[in-house]
This record gives sequence, C-alpha cells and structure tokens, in this order.
Amino acid sequence: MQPTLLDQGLTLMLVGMGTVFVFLSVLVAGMSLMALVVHRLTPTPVDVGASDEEVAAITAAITQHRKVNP
Amino acid sequence: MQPTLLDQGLTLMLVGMGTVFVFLSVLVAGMSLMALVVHRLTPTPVDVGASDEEVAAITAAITQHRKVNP
Amino acid sequence: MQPTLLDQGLTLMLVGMGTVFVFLSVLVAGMSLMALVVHRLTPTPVDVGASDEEVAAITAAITQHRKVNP
Amino acid sequence: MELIEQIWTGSGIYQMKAGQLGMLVVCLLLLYLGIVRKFEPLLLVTIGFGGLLSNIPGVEIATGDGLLHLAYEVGIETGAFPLIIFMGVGALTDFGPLLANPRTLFLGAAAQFGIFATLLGALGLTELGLMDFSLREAAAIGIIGGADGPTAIYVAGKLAPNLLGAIAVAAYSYMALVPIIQPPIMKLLTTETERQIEMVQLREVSTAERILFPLLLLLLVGLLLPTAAPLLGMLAFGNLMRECGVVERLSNTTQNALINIVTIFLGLAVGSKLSAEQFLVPSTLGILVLGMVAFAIGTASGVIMAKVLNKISAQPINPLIGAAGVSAVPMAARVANKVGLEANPHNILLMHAMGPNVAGVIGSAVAAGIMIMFAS
Amino acid sequence: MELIEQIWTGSGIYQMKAGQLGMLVVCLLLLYLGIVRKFEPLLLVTIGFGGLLSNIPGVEIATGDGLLHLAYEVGIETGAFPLIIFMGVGALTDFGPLLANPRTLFLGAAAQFGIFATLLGALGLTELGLMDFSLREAAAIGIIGGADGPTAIYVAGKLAPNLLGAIAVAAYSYMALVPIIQPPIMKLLTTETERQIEMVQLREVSTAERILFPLLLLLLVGLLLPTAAPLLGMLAFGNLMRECGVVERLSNTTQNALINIVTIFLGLAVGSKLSAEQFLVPSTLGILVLGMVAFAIGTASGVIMAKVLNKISAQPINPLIGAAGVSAVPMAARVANKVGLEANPHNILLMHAMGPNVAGVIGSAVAAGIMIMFAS
Amino acid sequence: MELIEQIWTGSGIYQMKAGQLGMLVVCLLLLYLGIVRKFEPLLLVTIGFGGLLSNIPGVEIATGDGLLHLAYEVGIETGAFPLIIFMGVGALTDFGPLLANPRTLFLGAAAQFGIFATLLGALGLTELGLMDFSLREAAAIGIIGGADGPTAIYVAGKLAPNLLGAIAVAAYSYMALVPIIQPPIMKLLTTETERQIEMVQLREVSTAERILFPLLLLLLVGLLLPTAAPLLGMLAFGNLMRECGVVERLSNTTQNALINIVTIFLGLAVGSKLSAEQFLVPSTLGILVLGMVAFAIGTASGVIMAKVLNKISAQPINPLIGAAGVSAVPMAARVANKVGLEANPHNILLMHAMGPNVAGVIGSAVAAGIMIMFAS
Ligand code: NA
Ligand code: NA
Ligand code: NA
Repeated sequence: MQPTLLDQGLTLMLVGMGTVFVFLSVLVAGMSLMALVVHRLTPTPVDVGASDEEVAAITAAITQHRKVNP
Repeated sequence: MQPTLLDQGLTLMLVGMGTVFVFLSVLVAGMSLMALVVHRLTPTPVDVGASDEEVAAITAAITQHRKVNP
Repeated sequence: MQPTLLDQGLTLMLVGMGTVFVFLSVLVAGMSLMALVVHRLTPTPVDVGASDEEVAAITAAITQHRKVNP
Repeated sequence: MELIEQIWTGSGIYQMKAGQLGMLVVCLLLLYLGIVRKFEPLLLVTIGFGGLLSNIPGVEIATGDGLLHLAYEVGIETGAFPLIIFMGVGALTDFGPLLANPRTLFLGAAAQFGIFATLLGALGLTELGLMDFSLREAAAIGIIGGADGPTAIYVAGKLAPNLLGAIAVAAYSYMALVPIIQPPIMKLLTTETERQIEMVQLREVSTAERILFPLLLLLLVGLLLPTAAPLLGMLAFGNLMRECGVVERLSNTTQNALINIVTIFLGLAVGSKLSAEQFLVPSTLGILVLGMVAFAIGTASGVIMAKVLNKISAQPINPLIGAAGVSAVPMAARVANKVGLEANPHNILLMHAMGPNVAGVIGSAVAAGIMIMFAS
Repeated sequence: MELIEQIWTGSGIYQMKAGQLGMLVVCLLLLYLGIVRKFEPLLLVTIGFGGLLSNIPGVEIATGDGLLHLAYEVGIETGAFPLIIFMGVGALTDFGPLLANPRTLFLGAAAQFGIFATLLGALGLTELGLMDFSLREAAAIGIIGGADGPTAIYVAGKLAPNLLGAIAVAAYSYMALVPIIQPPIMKLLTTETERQIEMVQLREVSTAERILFPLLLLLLVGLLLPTAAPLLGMLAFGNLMRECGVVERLSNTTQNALINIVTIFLGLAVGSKLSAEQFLVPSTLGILVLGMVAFAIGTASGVIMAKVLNKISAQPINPLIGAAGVSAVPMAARVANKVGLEANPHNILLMHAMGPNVAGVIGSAVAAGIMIMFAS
Repeated sequence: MELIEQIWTGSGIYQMKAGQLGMLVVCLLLLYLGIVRKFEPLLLVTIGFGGLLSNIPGVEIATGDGLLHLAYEVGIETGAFPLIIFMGVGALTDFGPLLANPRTLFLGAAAQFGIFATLLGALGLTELGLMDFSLREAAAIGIIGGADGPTAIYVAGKLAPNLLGAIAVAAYSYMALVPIIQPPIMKLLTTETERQIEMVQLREVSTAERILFPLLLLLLVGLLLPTAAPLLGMLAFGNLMRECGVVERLSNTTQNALINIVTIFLGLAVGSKLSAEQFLVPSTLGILVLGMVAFAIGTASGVIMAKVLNKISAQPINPLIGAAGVSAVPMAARVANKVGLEANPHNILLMHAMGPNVAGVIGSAVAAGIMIMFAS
C-alpha cells in the first residue's frame, strides 16, 4: 500500500528531527573535543570574548541607574 | 499611400513632445497633490533642504568679497 | 622528419627568450624616448616619486639606531 | 491618432488586470512594512520594489532578457545568491558564544521542530482537502519556521519555485515579527522564577578554536549530510575568512560590498516572482498561517528544551534563551534579553542567547539539507 | 626561422589595417579628452581604453569568449549595465529642489525638444540622400540630445546596436562640452535684465515627500508609459534606497562599489564597439553634427520655456535655469549658475537649476520610452 | 528505516573514496600553509576551502549549476577572473621605480629564463619516459617560473585546464617560498663586495610619464605580441586609472571591492579543480619539482644578468636586485633588500628592487603570450 502524504510527512518529521539532533550532538562532541585539544596544546588562552566588557558596561549602567532611581 | 520617413518623424515628434509634456504635467499634478496630502497629515515639517545654509554661506562670502573689493 | 618534443622545446626557448628580450628592449627604448620627449616639453618636473622621503626616513631611522647601538 | 491609440493600448492602465492591481497593493504594503515599520528593511524594500516593477503590465524587466529575470536565473535558480548571502552571514557572525557553551546547540536543534510541524501541517491541510500542497511544497513551506531568509529562498528555489515569492515574504515578515510573536509564548511556558535565572559568565574562546570551528562544521556536515553542505559550507567559509586573520580585505568586502550587492539583486529577483497567479491564491494564505504557526511552535520547542537542559545541567540555564533557537539573528536574542530583564533587571542574557541564536542558523540549514535530500 | 615568421605574421603591425590605425588615433583622442581636458573622464577613459584594446589586431578580448565581448553581451545587449547605472544615479540624486518647485519639470520637458528635432534632422538628411538612417537609427541618434549617457546607451543597444559606439561617444563628449555650447545660446536668447532675475528661496521638503516621490514616479511611468519604466523604475529604486533611511548600507554600496564596477565594464564594453567599420563612416560625422545641433536646440527650448513660465507664473523664474533642462547633471546647473552670477553677483541659481536639471533626466527617459515604443 | 538508510547512503562517509580523502588532507594542508604559515593567504585560503567543498562526495557545488562550477565557467574558462585581477594589480602597482631606471627591465627579462628552462625540463622528463606532458602542458607548467599567480592561471586555463589546480597551487606556494628559496642562490652567485654595492638615488618621475607609460606598454605589446595583450592590456588599464588622476573612484573600487570579490571566486573556482583524478597523480609531483627548479633558475638568471649589467653600466647596479626579476611582487623585492642590508646596513635596495620586480610581471606576461601563440 502506498503511504499517504501525511504518513510520509510523519516519517520525515521523525527522521528529520532525529537527524538534526544527531548532527548537532556530533557537533557538540566535536566542539568539546576541539576545545580540549586546543587547551591541551595552548596552555594560556590567547583571546578574550567581548562579553566581559559588555556585561561590565551594562552592569555598571544599571547600577548607576539604580542609584539615581532607587 | 505609405507615409515618408519625414512624415513619420514629424508625427513622432508631435506625439513624442506631447507625451513628454502630458507625462510631466501629470507628474507635477501628482507631486503637488502629494505635497498637499503630506502637509495635511504632518503639520510640522520634518526635514530642511540644504539650500538655506548654502545660500547663506555663499551670500556671506560675496558680501565679504564686496567689502574687500568695493 | 618530425622534430622531437625536445627540439620543439629548445626552439621555443630560444625564440621565447629572444622575444622577451627584444620586447623589453623596445620597451626600454620607448620609455627612454618618452622620458626625453616629456622632459623636453615640460621643463620643470611636476611630480616627485615617493622614494625620496622613504629613503630619507629609513636612512634617518638607521642613523638613529646606530647612535643608540654603536 | 493611430500613435496616440498605440500609446493608450501600450499603457499600464489599459493592460492592467485586477490581479496585478492587487499585487501592486501587496507590494506597497511590503514597502510600508519595510520602511515605516522597519520590518527587515534590507529585504522587504528590495522585494517590494521588485514586485512593483514586475507587476506593472508592459514593463519588460521581469521577463526575457530583463534585468530582474536575469538576476532570477543567475542568482536564484542556481542557488548562487542565497549561498553568497550565507558566506556574508558567516563573515558577519561571531560564533564565540556558541563555542563557549556548545550545549546551546541543542536549543537550536529543538527550535527546528517548528519546521517539521509545519511540514506536517501543510500535508494535513492537503489531506483535509483545504489546500493542495505536494511533499516538495510542504517541505519548502516548513523551512519558513527556520526563521532564516536565505535558507528559505535556497530551499524554495530547489523544491518549489512557484511558491518562492510567498515563502520569501512570509519568512522575512515573520523574522521581523519576532518581538511580537515570541514574548507571550515565552511567558506562557516559563515561571517568573525561571525567567529570573542568572547564567554564569561565558568562558574565553581562543583564536585557535574560532579558526578550527568552521572547518569542523564543514567536515561534519559534509561527511554526514552533504545536501546541507553548500549552505553550511559557505557559512563556514565566510566565518573562516573572518576569523583566520590573514585575509582581512576579503572578509571586509564579503561583509560589505559583496553581501550588499547580492542582497539588492536577490531582493529584486524574489520580487519578480510576486505574480498574481502565484501569490494571490489561497495557498499563500495557507503559507502565511502555517508560517506563523511554525514560528510559534519553534519558539515553544526551544523554550521547553531549555527547561529540560536546565534540569539535567549542572550550571543553570535560563529557559528564555531557548526561544532564540529559531534564529532570526540577532532579533530573537535581543527579545530573550529583553524578556529576561523584565523579570530580573540584573540579568543580561544577550550573549548567552547568541549561542542558541546562531545555533538556530545551523539547525535550519541541517533541516534544509534533510528536506532537499528526501523531497527532491 | 619559421617561428620568427609566425611571430611576425601574428603581430599587430603585420595585421594592422588602415581603419584600425585610424580608430587607435580616435581612441587616443578620447583618452586625451578624458584625462587632459577632463571631459566626462569616468566614461571617456574607459571607453577610450576599451577601444584601444579592441582595435589592436590579433588581441582576442573583444570577440568570442573575450572579457570585453562578455561584458557587452551580459551588460549592454540586455540593457543591464545602463539600468544599474541609473539605479546608482538615483541613489546619488537629491530630488529635493524638484520637489520644492515642481513647475521646473516643464523646463525638463521643453529641453527634450532637442531630441525630437534631431530625430527629424536625421530623417531629413536621409531624405536628402546625404545619410542613410532608418527610423530606429534616427530615434537612437536623437536621444543624444537628452544629454544622458546611460539613457543613450540603453536606447542605442535596443534600437541601433551598430551605432552604439558613435552615439555613446557623442553623448558623453557633448555632456562635457556643456560649458562651451550653452552660454552663447543662453545669452543670445535672454536680456541682461532677465538674467538678473532673482528667485525666491526654495521651500523645505519633508522626508515623507522624498520617500513618496520615487514611488509616485514609478507608478505614473508604469501606468502611462511602461517602455520607460525600466529606466525610470531603476532610478526610482536607487532614490528610494537613498531616501527611505532604513537601507543605508545598500544605498552606500549602490553609490560606490556597484556603480563604479558597472561603469568600468560599461565603458570597456562600449569601447569594444568602436570598430572602424562602424565608426569611421560618414554616418558618424552625421551623428556628431546632429548631436551638437540637438544640444543647442535643447538648450534653446529650455530657455524659451523658462521665459514663458516666467511670464505666466506669479513667482519670478530666471530663464537661465531653463538651459539646465537638458540634464548633463550637474554640469548644466553649474553653467546656469555661472552665467547668472555674471549678470548679477548676488544671484545664486545653483539649487534652482538643479530642479530642471534632474527633471531633464526624467524627461529624457520618457522620450526614450516613446522612441522604444514606436521605433521598435 | 528506509529513510535512515537513504541518509547513510547519501552521506559523505559512505560515498568517500580514498582519493577524495587524500585531497581533503591536501586542502587542509593548503589552509595550514595559508593561515598559520601565511603563504599567500588570499589565494591559498580560498583555493584550499574551495578544494574542501569540492572533494566532499555528494556536495553539489562544484558541478552542474553549483556556485563553484559557475564561477569556474564564467571566470576561469573565459580568462575573465585573471584578467580582472591583473587590472587590480595594475591599479595597485607603482611603476615609478621602473620608469626612473628602465634598464631594470632587462633583469625582469632575464628572470624569465626560468620559465623556458622549466618547459624544457618538462619535455625532457617526457622524453625520458618519466612523465607524459604535451607541449601545451609543458608550456603551462613553465609559467609557474614566472612567479605570477594570475598569469599562471590564465595560461593554464587556455593551454592545460586539466593541470590548472596543480599549477595554481604550485605557483602560489612558491611565490610564498621566495624568502626561503632565493637567499641561498643569491649568496652563492654574488661576492660580499657585490652585495655591498650602493645604488644612486632614483630620479623623479613626472606625472606625464606615469600616465603615458601604460599607453606605451599597451601599444607595444599590441603591435608586437597581441597574444600577451589581454593580460598586459588590463594591467595597463588598471595602472592608467591609478595614474591619470581623473577616475579616482574607479581606481579605488578596482583596488578594493572588485579585486577582492574576484579573488574570492577565483580561489574557490581554482579549488573546485583540485580533484583526486587530476591532482593525486605523478605529474603533480613533477609539476611541484619543476616549479621549484624554475624558481631557482629564474632567480639565478636575474642575478647573473644584474652582474653583467653592472659591468657594462656607468652607474653601479647591485646584483641582488636581479633576483627580484622573478616578480612575486613585492616579496622578492623585500628579500633583495633584506639580503642587501645583511651585507651593508646602509644599503636600502627596496625601491631599486621594485623596478625589476614589476618588470618581472611584464616579462612573465610576455612569455605567457609567446606560449599561447606557439603552443595553442
Ligand atoms: Na533557524
Ligand atoms: Na536629459
Ligand atoms: Na614574473
């Protein structure tokens, strides 16, 4: 019997979401492995993400704001 | 009788200049209508053309020039 | 008799290097002639190459360096 | 007199059909949304104007040798324009937050549920006899849920060129509607306490990791799902140019002149597909409704996945950042940040939300690869 | 020995024909005009160099798969390059002075009389047996009088590709000759008192008007004269990007990288059409003479129309600004300003002349649309 | 289950052949050389990534309608990309030092001996039965000795498209190896006293000479060797735009956006030709060895010619600047300067070496023209 369109769609959804999760899991594993290897090979970190300064700046701004409007 | 090339050209000139004028007249009408509608909807003008300052600057320059070379 | 590949290559090398030298010789002649004509027509040179300043700057830098590390 | 009649019969007014008039109104609406409401203006302005040019009868610019038709053939049919845009996106994207917290990739994965749910919805409407979508068309419609314009255009160009106009318009419109669609769903699915969760500061990411990441991405996608490799490969290439530090001039041009030029012609070319026969049909309504549903489901899936991750993870995860998994970079991340600030004014989620946000781009491209593999 | 003979028979010297030598001299003259005399250098330098490359016998660059031939096929035959240039011109043009004083559109209309008079002249020369121009060719020649390079190239590419080289060269050369051709005509047709007329300051133009104008222009041209819509539509698109304020990055790229890249290849491609068989013929002489006449008539018509307008208008209009109606932006407006200052050192006509100046661009494109409609 | 099998059989892992795996390693090596060792990164990064994309099985980007295949067809088969790059190089090059000292052209001529010696070597290996190169292939390989990437790609595209990948990789790799390959040869062929020779300061070069030079170059190459005129013509065009002073906006775009965009697609397109069948063959090894030899011979010839010139010339010539005649601009000139400074810390040879350096570009293009004339 020919599967209905809806059956095909259901299968595609299951396989599709499965593939997305499998692929991204492998990517997570790859990234973690990569981070491990890189940190093993280069003991001192070279680069600092921009997040620090941004967070600091925003935090400071909020603190300031709170002082003015307690 | 087949019209001569010159006849065709004359007709094209009349129709052509006519169309240019009709089109640009319609455009003038459209722009005036647009200006009217826009001014009706937005009472205070938002943007100032650059011409003012330029005219002022050049006028000042000429006045200055006249003073030095009367 | 059909010339061998190597023979063809040898001929190509001779003719090729010959052409390169002839062409660049003609170019040298053309440039010299051009310089002559240009200098005849424009007695005072208009443009100064960047080399002067660069040489001066580098020479100064080296002199300075020598003073510090004699 | 004859010539004047020729002008009259050649005029747009004389040749205008109701459908074209309708499309002119639609295109003016797109321009309004882009210019006044600032909905994804880079695309809605260009698409809208391209649509105007194409729907005035007698204007030979969207057919034959016309500029817009050439752009469509060269750039959309071949997939070249979306791929170049992806290269530009790669050159513009900082994957640092994702590298600092790889788990957020799962949030980008979960949000793709919207894509497949929409596919199912489109097929369901067909089963019910309300619409008439083929599997290929349903797959192309589903990608709207990925909230990624170039991905949607790339897939639609391959699977359902007839729906390209409607799909592109839906994709970009909904990306702009993120700040309206997402917050109610986010608040419905989270408690006040959850929304107040503060996350630990992201770790530093080394240059080596930044350079290796695009290569890792390309190799994995190539080895596992080659149909997604053109999209993710060009994204990775752009990002490698950005991060490798030795081709700055290429990276700058990719981020500016190149992506801008391609955006202009992509928009005009998509606009040239906004014809009444293909757009003023019930299926467009279906696409618009399904796209909205896709967005809602994607948002919900992302938030729920974040709640699950928060339960099983040692470090706290604020469920709000899950909503950013639908991509719509960087709008969705900003929305997550804003909703977070409302619950806890000390809580800066922006950088944390950028992780799932860019993960959503990758997730959508993977889903696109699956669609292309199965539906074509 | 055989190889040396092969070099000799393959050399340009051996293969050179008199016509090609003549064209090399013509192209060097164009380069001289562009570089030393600064006549429209962006086009005359690129056209001149393209002509050099194409007229050296044995150089395979303007034929077959050669770069210049590809550029011609892709950009000129399809009309794509002139349209993209028009988009760039739109992004570079401030229509404010025109919006502030819409009546100046009539000056831009009147100046198009030069176009149709030249058409008539070309046909007259044919009737007299001095030349042999078809209606299509005469129409393409007439557009030179529009003083608009891309418009002339667009029309010539559609109606008379064989005359493209001569028409483009004439159009750009005369645009550069505006400061020499126009002043005597302007002075002849006006009294000292008329030239001293001061005009009232232009009103402010709102952002809304600036944004709505390109849409109005597109809709009107589309509804009334669709054959002019590709040109005016792309002009309007460029201007909308400029004025709408939400796609600044696209507008910047259009005004810089994009228009520059297209100008380079447009110039080279036009140059590749400067062949002796098509250029060193009597008709070129005819085209050059007719082009000059077209310019003179256009200038005169503009000035006369301005005098008429000044009579029937409540606010004074200096007749000199009528000369700017031939377009040649912004040269013609500067000329009007300069001649005005000579008569009245307090009289700054520059901004007032910009209105008819940009109106001339629109008028020429409308005339081009009429030519394309009737002559093709 | 069926779908999962489809994913598996469609995956890159399943379809991977040994050759493709080998090419992935080669491409990663190119990326390593470009990014970490900074070998000509603009090209090795783009070529390397293009090669990765093309060698992952199942990725449809280097075939059919794929972006990389389109780029190859449009840009490499026609020769358009190398020609546009040459235009950019012309706009970036200052011919001042060459104009100030035209004799240095002979150094650029002598260094081309490497090209023809390599041609002979390739044919010799074939006679010996070690390799199997046709005359066309041998000619294309020889051009590697010109140390000029775009010239090598242009010639290989015309004479031996099957070797394009290997030749481009060899050309760019060796250009990067100049600082390693050249110094020992330079020191071997010169005495300490010769290396200490100081040269007189270069004379001033007038603007007129700078403007006339590209025209002179074009006319001479066109009249004497038209097959070299596309390359040298575009170089001259770029340089004329740079020097003529009236088209600065075109010159800027040529030096930036245009050359960058073309470099990206040139690199990707060349990378798409790095297939195992064409690259992982013995002839590639032959090409790499011959390329290295070509470089060494070219360097030696340049130095020897400089020694000869120094003998017969009134003004002293430091033989080291002869090595710069292989082109590889500006690396080879910097190497000559560095070796000179080692012998005499007061000796600034940089500007003197720029003369032969740019002369080498011209010389290689002339040699390329000869190859194209005879071998095709
Ligand atoms: Na997404
Ligand atoms: Na005009
Ligand atoms: Na060289």
